[in-house]
Amino acid sequence: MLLVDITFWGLSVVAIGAALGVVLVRDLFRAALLLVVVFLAVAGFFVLLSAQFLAVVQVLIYAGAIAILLVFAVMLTKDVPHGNLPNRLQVPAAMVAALLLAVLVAVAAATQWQPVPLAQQEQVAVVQTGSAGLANLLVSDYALAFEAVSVLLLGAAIGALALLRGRPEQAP
Amino acid sequence: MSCQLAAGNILYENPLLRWVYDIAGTVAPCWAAYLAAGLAFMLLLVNGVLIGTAILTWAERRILARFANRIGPNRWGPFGLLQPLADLIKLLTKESLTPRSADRIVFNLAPILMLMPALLVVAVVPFARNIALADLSIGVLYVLAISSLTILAIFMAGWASQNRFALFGAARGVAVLISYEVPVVLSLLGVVMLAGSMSLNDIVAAQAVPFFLVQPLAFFVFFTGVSAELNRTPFDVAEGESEIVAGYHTEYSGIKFAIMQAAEFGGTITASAVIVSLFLAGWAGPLAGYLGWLWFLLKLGAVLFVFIWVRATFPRLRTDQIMAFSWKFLLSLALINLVATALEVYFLRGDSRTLTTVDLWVMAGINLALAAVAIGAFGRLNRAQVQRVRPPLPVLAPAGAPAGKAV
Amino acid sequence: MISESFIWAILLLPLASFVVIALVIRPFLDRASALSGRVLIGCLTVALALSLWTLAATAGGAVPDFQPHPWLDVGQATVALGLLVDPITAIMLVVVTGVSLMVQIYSQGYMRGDPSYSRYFAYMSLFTGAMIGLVLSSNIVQLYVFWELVGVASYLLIGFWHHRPAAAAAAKKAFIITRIGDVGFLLAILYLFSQADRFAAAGLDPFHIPDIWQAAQPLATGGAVLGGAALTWVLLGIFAGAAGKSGQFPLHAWLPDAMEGPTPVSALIHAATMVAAGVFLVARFYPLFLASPNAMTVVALIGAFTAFMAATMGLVMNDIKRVLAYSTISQLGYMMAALGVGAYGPAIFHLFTHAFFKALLFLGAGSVNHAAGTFNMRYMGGLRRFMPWTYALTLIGGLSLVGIFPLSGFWSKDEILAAAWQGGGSVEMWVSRLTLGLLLAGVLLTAFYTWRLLHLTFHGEFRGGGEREQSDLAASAPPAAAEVPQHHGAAPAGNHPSGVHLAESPWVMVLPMAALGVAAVAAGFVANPQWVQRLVIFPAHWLTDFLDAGLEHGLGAAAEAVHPIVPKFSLEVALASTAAALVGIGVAMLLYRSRASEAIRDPLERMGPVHRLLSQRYYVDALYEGILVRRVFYRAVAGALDWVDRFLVDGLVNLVGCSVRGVGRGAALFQNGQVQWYGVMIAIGSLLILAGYLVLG
Amino acid sequence: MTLQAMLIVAAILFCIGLYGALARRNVIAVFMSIEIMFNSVNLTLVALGRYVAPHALAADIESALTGQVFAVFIIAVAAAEVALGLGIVFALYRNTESVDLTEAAQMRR
Repeated sequence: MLLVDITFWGLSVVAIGAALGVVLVRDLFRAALLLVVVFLAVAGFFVLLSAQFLAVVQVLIYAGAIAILLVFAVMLTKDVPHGNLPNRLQVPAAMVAALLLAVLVAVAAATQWQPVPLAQQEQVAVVQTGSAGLANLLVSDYALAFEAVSVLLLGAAIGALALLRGRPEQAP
Repeated sequence: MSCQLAAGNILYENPLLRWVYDIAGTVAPCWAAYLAAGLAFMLLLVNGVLIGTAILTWAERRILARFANRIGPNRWGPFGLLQPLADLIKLLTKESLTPRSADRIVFNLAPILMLMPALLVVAVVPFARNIALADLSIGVLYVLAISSLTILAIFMAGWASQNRFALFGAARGVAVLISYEVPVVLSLLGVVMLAGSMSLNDIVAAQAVPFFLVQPLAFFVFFTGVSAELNRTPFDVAEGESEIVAGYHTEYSGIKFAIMQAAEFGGTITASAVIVSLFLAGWAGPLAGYLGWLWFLLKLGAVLFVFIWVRATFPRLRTDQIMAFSWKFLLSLALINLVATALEVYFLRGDSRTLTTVDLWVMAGINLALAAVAIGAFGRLNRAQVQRVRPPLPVLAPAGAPAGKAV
Repeated sequence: MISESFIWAILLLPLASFVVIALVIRPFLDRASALSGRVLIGCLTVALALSLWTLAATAGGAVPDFQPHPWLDVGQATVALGLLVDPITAIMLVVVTGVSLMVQIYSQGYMRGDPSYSRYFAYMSLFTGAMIGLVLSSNIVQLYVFWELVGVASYLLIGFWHHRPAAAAAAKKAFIITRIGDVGFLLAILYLFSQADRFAAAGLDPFHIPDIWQAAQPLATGGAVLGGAALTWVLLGIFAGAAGKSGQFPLHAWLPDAMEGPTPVSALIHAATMVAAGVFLVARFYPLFLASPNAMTVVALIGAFTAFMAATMGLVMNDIKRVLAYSTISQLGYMMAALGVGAYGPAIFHLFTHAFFKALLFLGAGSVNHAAGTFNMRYMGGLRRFMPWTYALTLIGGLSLVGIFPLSGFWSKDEILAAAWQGGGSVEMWVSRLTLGLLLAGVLLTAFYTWRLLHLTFHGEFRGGGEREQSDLAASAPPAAAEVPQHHGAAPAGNHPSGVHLAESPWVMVLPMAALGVAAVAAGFVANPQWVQRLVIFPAHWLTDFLDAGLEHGLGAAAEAVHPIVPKFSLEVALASTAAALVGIGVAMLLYRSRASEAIRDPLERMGPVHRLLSQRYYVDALYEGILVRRVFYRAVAGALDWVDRFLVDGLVNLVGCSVRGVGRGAALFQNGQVQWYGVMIAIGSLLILAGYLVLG
Repeated sequence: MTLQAMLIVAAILFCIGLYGALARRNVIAVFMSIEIMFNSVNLTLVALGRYVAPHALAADIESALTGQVFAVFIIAVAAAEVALGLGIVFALYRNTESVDLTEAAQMRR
């Protein structure tokens, strides 16, 4: 499928370019915006991978919520235009990342992946595209994990509140 | 005629698009024909929204004027109908300023990004039976996800302007958007539960009884929340001109200002379209097969009128009141609605796992009563609490206090 | 037929009472601490009723066979919680709950006003529950658990007045000495466990008590897992535990000191129940003992020797409770000796009767103390006039202890003597005869010290009681201390003023004594009638026959091969023992009647070195404490350990510490607080792991 | 578009994120990099779920969704992580007026 391939490579270029921007750009605000681009590109990947639900959730949660939080954080801390400085670990970090990339690529390329049987590809595509199967799994097989995650979210919300609650009485 | 569309495809169902597809199919490869047909539909939608925006600006001004016992624009064209065109030309020819200290790229990107969600959301709205650009199975989520991107655009506009008022406006707007996202999403759960699907087309088809009757609380919460998210007047703290000049679009002028205005009014139109689909049974009506688009436009007009009506009626809320309204009032109502709907669906649907029309009427009765009680009760409760809020006394920073502790 | 849950209730009622008292009343309702006694009494009343029902059901011929409830599977063995209800258990249940109930009622008066009133009853409930559990256990591990619980409870009770150094020391001593015996018991259990494979091969469980009985039986009857020297050593281990608890000869030293506890505790624990646990343990494993004549010989000889030796020490004690303590040791020796010579029924019969009359005597001693304010008999005398009820009841108990004709002690003691006389057990004849001789001598001595006790306490003139004792002690502190070195803290603290108020004890104390007195009179002949065909509902030799039936049931198919002897009543023995008793009484009367009024000096002191030997308890305590503990333990062992600890262990520890510190100093260089530095390390680590997989895998 | 290509793109994203997480001074930039890493992991999971057959596929067609389920959980956990993490960042900023990770070394001793 030409269309799919073009989309894929386009998204790849965008995603990787934006990700590089996030880690290299000095201006933190622009980095945050580039991060949103990465998120949206990943959402595009999800659509290509027939995970529509995840794509939308990706936009909703990452682009719509997490990115906003990060932008807020950027805004509330100082020296944004030159805020994204590298530290002394640049060289080792780059080396480690490059080595890891080499290993991961080698593994991805060398592994004999066991593909989905032809007979079931159609079925799998239908199941993966619809959100009903995911919903069923979340409330049946993974119900416990689901509950645990919801408790985690609640705890995180309360924890964040507790961390940031003002201390008006202590002001001089 | 080498290309065939599968039955059930959106393009196949729509005679106009099918015609475009068939014509293109004779001269181009199939994917290109598909692309062409899709683009044609998109053009239709985008232009429809933009033209609708123009009409809405005129309508709003006229109607507001009537509410204020004035006449409104009436010079240019019949009933002043060409007034938007005049405004457009004026704005296009004005100088488009960019502040020197602004972040130029982001500053220019923001209005475009602001218009985008308004246009993208229309893609899933069914204008007539089975006629939408994309009948996504997760349409409701898509609407929510795309519209949440507006926050980012507002932020970009406010930040890139390097203007304190713009930043204040953006911060207020973001706070409002984040707060109202929660009750809005929760209120839609009831609708999705009733329809058993997140596709807008299915939801419209499921409305044997319009959902604003079956889900009055959800309708109320959604309508209110959406007006807040659109920065429409009772909730327009983000651009309150009496307080912070013009909020996040203080520094915008010329064509960029025009695009922002278009985005705002376009957002109102798409939101109304979504409300029509979710709560007012969309294209449903007599002879829906042929006149669906007409019913849809009529209902759209009605919803838009209510928006304008609300704007004309209510005074602007204070920032803290807006927050309290969302968290203490709308969220409670949305939760009540969610629990009530879940229980009703659980008990009313029979072994067939579907809801009959009778079931829907029963639910409508229960929920209307519940809505009256809940809105009344929480209204009293919150009024008592809101009255107690006093504006904070101005705090003068003592000399020598460290600056920048404003977090 | 009684159901299993009712029997569990017997066990759980006192434990529940413990929980209620310890966790509810004591922390929250301390003002209403009077409740605690009533809670326990209520529980025990029900438990006693259920025990009687159990006894009736068991006597009706139905020996309930309850399935144990598995708790832990340990390889081939199963630690289960189960009930083993056979005649001896049924009788022990009645004894424990009955005596305990009486003692608790008595304690209501005796402990009144004690600041730790509810703590006392909490301990008492724990003790009673543990004892009942010990009696009921069908699993040897379960039994061991309750066995140790009994030990713990007795430790707590002996040291009840822990603010008195003597009580604390006595508690420690009791705990440690019984623990020495328990090591033997534990080793026996471990040996059984080590043989789990062989047990399993025979289809048996090494922890299940009936299976252990079975294991010692001949091959023909499905046993022969245990035998020969190994069996003897196992039995000696079990007997070591029993000797520890029952105060048999080498391990007897703790029991007299244990009199530091409150008197009702002494009555319950050190007369009726806990010390009887040792006898019960030997009886519980009697089918095994029957298979090993060597072990039986040891049991018989140690029992007989203890009976004699303890009686001699009892002659010279001045503390009324110590006399009774030695008497208890002596009587336990009788029971052990009986078991040794093969008289299973008589031994338990004596346990049964002894529980009643000895508890009665202890309660009497407590009652006397209540009036005289001291336990020292030299300062008593003439109490007969002030407390007639106590006198009468103590007299009954004393006569029963001596074994005077119609009283219960006579019947049980004579059965033991008759068994020793007739022989026929698995021990050789000379052992039986030697045992008989020692026991008969013991009868004479028993009669003597009993009469001495009665004389010094109740006859003659009153000699001042606790107040006089205090002043005497104050006047000549060093000599008095030297003369009675073990007599710590003559004046009991707590609620027992050393003040004298010569009057009968309150009814709440006298009434249980009276009940025990009735039992002391009747338990012998009524429960085990001789000469007659049938006494009301009991046929002749009912109790012993009942017990033997239970034993035979336990033995199963092997019952024909090894038979416990059932002694016939023997007029010669009865006459001999009565004569010995009368001689003893007569001598005591002669010696003490004239001295009744001013017996500050004991006529026995004229015996010089013998008296000193006896009053120093054959120097056994001195041996234990002076030589074993001080010399061997403190100097040699502890010295060596000290050296090892100081140079070897400490050196190692310091070495480890120094090296860890060095490594830590080095590793701390990596901990620079830079999170991203750690991140790089993590990444490098994962890279290494990945690379390892790629290269090796 | 093949599985390998998808995985390699995800790997590249992951390594970029790793580099960013290790080499940036600003805590918020580190957060952003970590989010990129989360995303690449999600991408890997979904891609594998799309192309690689799980063992249980023949019996249970829904097992093809395992990758997506995991991605959903990762997204939820990431949301919690960001909420708390930014809370900590703000607390840090309030106390030290700095979001420089290299200066936040109080844990050293």
